[in-house]
Amino acid sequence: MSSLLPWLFSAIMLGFACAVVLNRNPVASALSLVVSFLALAGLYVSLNAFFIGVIQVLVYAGAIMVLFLFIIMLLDLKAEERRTLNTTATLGGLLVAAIFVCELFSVLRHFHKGSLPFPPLAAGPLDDVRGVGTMLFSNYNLPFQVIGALILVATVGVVVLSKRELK
Amino acid sequence: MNDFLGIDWFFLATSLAKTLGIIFLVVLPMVSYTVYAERRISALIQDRLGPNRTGIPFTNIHMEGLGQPIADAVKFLLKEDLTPAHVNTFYFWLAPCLAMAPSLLTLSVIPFGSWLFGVPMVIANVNIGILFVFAIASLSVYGIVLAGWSSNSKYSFLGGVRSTSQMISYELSLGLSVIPLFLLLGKLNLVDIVDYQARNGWLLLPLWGEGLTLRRWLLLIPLLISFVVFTISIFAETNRLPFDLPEAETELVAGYHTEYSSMKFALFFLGEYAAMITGSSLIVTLFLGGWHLPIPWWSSGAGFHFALVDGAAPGIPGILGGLFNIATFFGKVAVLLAFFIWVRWTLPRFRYDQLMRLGWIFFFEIALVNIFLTAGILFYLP
Amino acid sequence: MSAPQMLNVQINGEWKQFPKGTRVIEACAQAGSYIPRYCYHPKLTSPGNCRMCLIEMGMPKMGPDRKPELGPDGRPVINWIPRPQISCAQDVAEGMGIRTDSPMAQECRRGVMEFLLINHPLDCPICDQAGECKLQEFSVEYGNGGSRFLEHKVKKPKKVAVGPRVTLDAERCVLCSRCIRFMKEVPQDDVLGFVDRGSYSTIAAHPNRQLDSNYSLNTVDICPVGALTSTDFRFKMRVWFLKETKSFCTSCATGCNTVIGSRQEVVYRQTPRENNEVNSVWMCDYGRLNFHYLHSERRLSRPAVKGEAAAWPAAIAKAAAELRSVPANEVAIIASGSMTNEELWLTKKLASVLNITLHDIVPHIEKGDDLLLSADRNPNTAGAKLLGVSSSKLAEIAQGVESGRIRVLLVLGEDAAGISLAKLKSLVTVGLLPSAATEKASVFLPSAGFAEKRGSMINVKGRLQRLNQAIQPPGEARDDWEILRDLIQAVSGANGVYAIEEVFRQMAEATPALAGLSLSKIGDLGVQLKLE
Amino acid sequence: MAYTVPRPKLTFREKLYLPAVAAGLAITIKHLKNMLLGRTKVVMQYPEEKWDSHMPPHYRGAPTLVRDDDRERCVACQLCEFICPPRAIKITPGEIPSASKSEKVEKFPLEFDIDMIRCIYCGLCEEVCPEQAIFLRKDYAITGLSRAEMVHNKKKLYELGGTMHGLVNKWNEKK
Repeated sequence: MSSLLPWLFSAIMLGFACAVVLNRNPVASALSLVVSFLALAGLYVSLNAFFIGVIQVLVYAGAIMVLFLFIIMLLDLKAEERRTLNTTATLGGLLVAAIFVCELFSVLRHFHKGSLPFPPLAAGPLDDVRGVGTMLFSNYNLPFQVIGALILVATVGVVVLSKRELK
Repeated sequence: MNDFLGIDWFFLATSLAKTLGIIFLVVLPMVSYTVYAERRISALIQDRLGPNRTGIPFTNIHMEGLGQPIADAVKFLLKEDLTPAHVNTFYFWLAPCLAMAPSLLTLSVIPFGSWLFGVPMVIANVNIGILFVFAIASLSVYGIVLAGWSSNSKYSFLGGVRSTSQMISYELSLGLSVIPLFLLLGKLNLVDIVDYQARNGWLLLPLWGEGLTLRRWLLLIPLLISFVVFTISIFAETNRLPFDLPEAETELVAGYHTEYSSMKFALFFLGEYAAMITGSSLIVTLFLGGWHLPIPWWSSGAGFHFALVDGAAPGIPGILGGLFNIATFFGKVAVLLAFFIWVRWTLPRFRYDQLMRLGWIFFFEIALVNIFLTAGILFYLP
Repeated sequence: MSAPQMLNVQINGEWKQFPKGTRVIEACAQAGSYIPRYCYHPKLTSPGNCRMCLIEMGMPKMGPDRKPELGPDGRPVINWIPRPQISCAQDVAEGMGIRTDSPMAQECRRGVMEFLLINHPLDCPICDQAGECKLQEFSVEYGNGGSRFLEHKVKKPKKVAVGPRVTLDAERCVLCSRCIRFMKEVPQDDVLGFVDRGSYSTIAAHPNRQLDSNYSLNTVDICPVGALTSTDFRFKMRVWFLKETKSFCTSCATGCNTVIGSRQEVVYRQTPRENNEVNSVWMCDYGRLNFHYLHSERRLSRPAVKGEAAAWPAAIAKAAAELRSVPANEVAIIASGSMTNEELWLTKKLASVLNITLHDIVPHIEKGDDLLLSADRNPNTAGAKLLGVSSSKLAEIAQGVESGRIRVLLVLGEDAAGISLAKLKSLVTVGLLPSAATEKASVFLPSAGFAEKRGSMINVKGRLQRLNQAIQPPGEARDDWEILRDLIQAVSGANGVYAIEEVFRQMAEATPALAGLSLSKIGDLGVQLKLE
Repeated sequence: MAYTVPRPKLTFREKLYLPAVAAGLAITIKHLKNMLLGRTKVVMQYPEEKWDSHMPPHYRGAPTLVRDDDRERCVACQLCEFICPPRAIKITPGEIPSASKSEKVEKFPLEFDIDMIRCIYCGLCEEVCPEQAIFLRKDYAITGLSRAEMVHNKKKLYELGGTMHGLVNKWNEKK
């Protein structure tokens, strides 16, 4: 049964990911994405990576998607639902997806099943908070700080852009 | 038997028992009686009496109105369930469920007792307990925002929007205010946090264990600040007065649940009070020692000390101790709930801009500075 | 005719000019100081018996040269008469001085009021005149607060039926004799008079006679107090509740101007309104009381198809289908002389849309009198003639219907006019009350009565007058013009008009006699048309 | 003209707000304590305890009609209907038949309805009544299960009003 759960979560995640694309209603799409994120978090948790799973929920489902939904709700959804399919964009999207699938297959083709055994997963709960922390602040300290600075710049940029019109 | 089909059946059964027990035997009655307490206390504060009549039906037994929550529940179930025209029916139905579920979910990681029958009194002992609480609590905003949006009403929508921004804003100070704790303890696990407090004194009452050192007393300053910011943020997160802007009835009728009636409204109601219970539980767990109650004891061997009620002890004393600890926990929660109610009937509502300013400019900064303060103390007094 | 000679009169210290022959009471009213009165009525003679209009008066002081002495302002010095004079029986004279508000005049009024109220029963709560009672009004303005009369009041007969339509309460009477003079002077039926003497003097009808003139209810109008009340209106509604709508009487071709008193969609009374071109200030009892049919129990207020209640759109569609079901020469329209010009105009339009040539109104000729009641009881015969609906083809229509040559008949607001309807294929009726025609009708459409609609009519003298709406039509009944408009729309498919003003505008454009007029330009008193 | 409300200058202690919050909490808890100890007594246990005995003589409860010894006082003058601000009163006047004992009064109300849903208990009807026929009595708990039930008809109004002696003797002197 515990081996059943990852499959279940994967199915939910993929199903709702499709729903994100296929739904005409933006609110439905956004909520599907939330469910997809939750299923992804479930996947992480079933791999004993509690921290990543919880952060997935906290950051993506709890904060980012709420803001998304917030913005979507201020839109005219009826107009959104009336919009016809943009043929060029659709075809372009399909093309990109097809190329990606081809690349995926070409990579997988070179991967010989069973030739490389995975290291066994740690039994019991991982101390992944400490693991992630150590990793971030030792091996990846510079990229982490750079990303921090980048986000700060982005934040300042947003403030500058949005305040300009008020003058 | 214990390992049939690769599943730990004992674990499953006890977890289920704990879940059902905590929800149906503790939380839901507690919600109902919190509503009752709210009404009685508000009445007493305002020199009234409040509901003091409802007792056993068809008799003259009043029981000081203790039957009121049951009557309310029956009423909620029997009221007409209106679905207004032009609402988005699916989301209109989904929203109350989403409002109710997160508050109950978060309870799963909170240790509400020590041990009972050799079972730890926490539904899920998760390493990152507090983060889990924040993650699930952050989902509760969906119920509100969907309710506001799907009702297709101005009041509801404004209430929903306000609530969303309020909750997102105060999540920041909520999250930041507990970081000093983790700096001190190095753990996110709520069970461990309570254990630490049982051994070394409550975070706000460092009277025993290592609590008698200067470092611990110095640390009390940032912890006190943490406690205040955390408590106030919990007020904001649960939309309680003075932060009940989402349902400010003078402006927004009833905010996001204006269009709801009958059991759907009751679900919002339950969700709100359940969130209050969760919030109080969190405060109790993090700052007030959780299920632990120090009992002054004198024994010839150790002299005067605080005894720990041990639920893990074998036999009858263990069972009694476990029950005592559970009672202690919920007793503390009840006191905090009373405090919530007391505050609600004392303070006036903030203006919305004041609320946002308070969240972003005041509490956010205080929590941030508090982290540095704690880090400094811990650095110089390791 | 030369302009009347103007006389200088000083009223309350101000010099004003009035034409010779003006009564003092009228001159004072024109100068802005209304003098209270009971017996005086501008349309009747002045006996001067109520003494309410007492004023202080003076004539120019004559010098030895028989010329008026002039004061420092160049005006004659006035020699005030030391005793009060009645102002209703006196014409103005050159150099006359009048004081209406001097202490003496005020004292006189207070005294007269006290005398008039000595035996008054003070039963205002049950008196129908309350609210429009001069005794109440002048008592407030000029009277004392309380009575000094300690003796027993004189008892007089109450609730006396002096006529079939008038009830007398002698205790309330102030013996002003207006009713006596009215009956003597206007309908010239001298049936009322005073009997008994002193305190016991009362109004009474001549022995073996009744106040049964067709104009008897005018005595109720002119009675300044609640002595004479209308038996019909008695105790029905307090007058202050009544919404007053200016209209005119549609019971005969005279078209006396009226005020309709209604409350909450019920008409309670009609009273005459002054229009010196039509009815002076009088109207006949027949016309005045001829409104109860509006609230008749028998009133039809739902459209019906073959006697079954139907919705308006269905009924209109059915009626239109019936009108078009046979060739135009087999259809006839019987209109009514009590329809408004607008309705007649739309009738004519309907006829021309359907190419119907057979249309006429039903004449109603009864005995008239030489005062107000016209022999022609159709209020708008002149309008029907002007708009060409009346065509003296009624006999032909009757013959055609009876012989079966005419198979579809549209009857508007009339009964079958004695025509046998047996051979008709279908009959469309518009009306208010059930009749032989509505019983046989294939389609019945309920319409509005005179107080329920707007519109214009032309009276026997060619005066265009306007009806105003006092109440809403009952139930589902609708304005006639809307019914006709919908019928035209249903048979022709063209878009209709949406306001009665628009109907009038179209009609005025097509009719030379009405050129330049609109409903609002008609005004409350009507417009005299130049008809050939 | 715009007027800026001057804001008081707050001291640091006031700016902290926490002392004020504490003071507020102290006030409310004091009320709670006094209620619990039974020191405050402002609430009346409604269905058991009633205001009836405490009601002042001028209390304005439900409007009612009163009867004289042998006749109904109301003569349907409709002044109350006229004065009634919410238009709760509806009167249909009628004529007293000649055979009746109180024929001299001539007029009486055929129907007299007061819509108690509309009534605002202002007492203007009582004040305006020239016959002293309408009085505001002490009934205040006017309830009903339907709108129709809340309209007090003549019968109900006389039931509530009862008989009153004296006061108006004017009609007795009439012939």
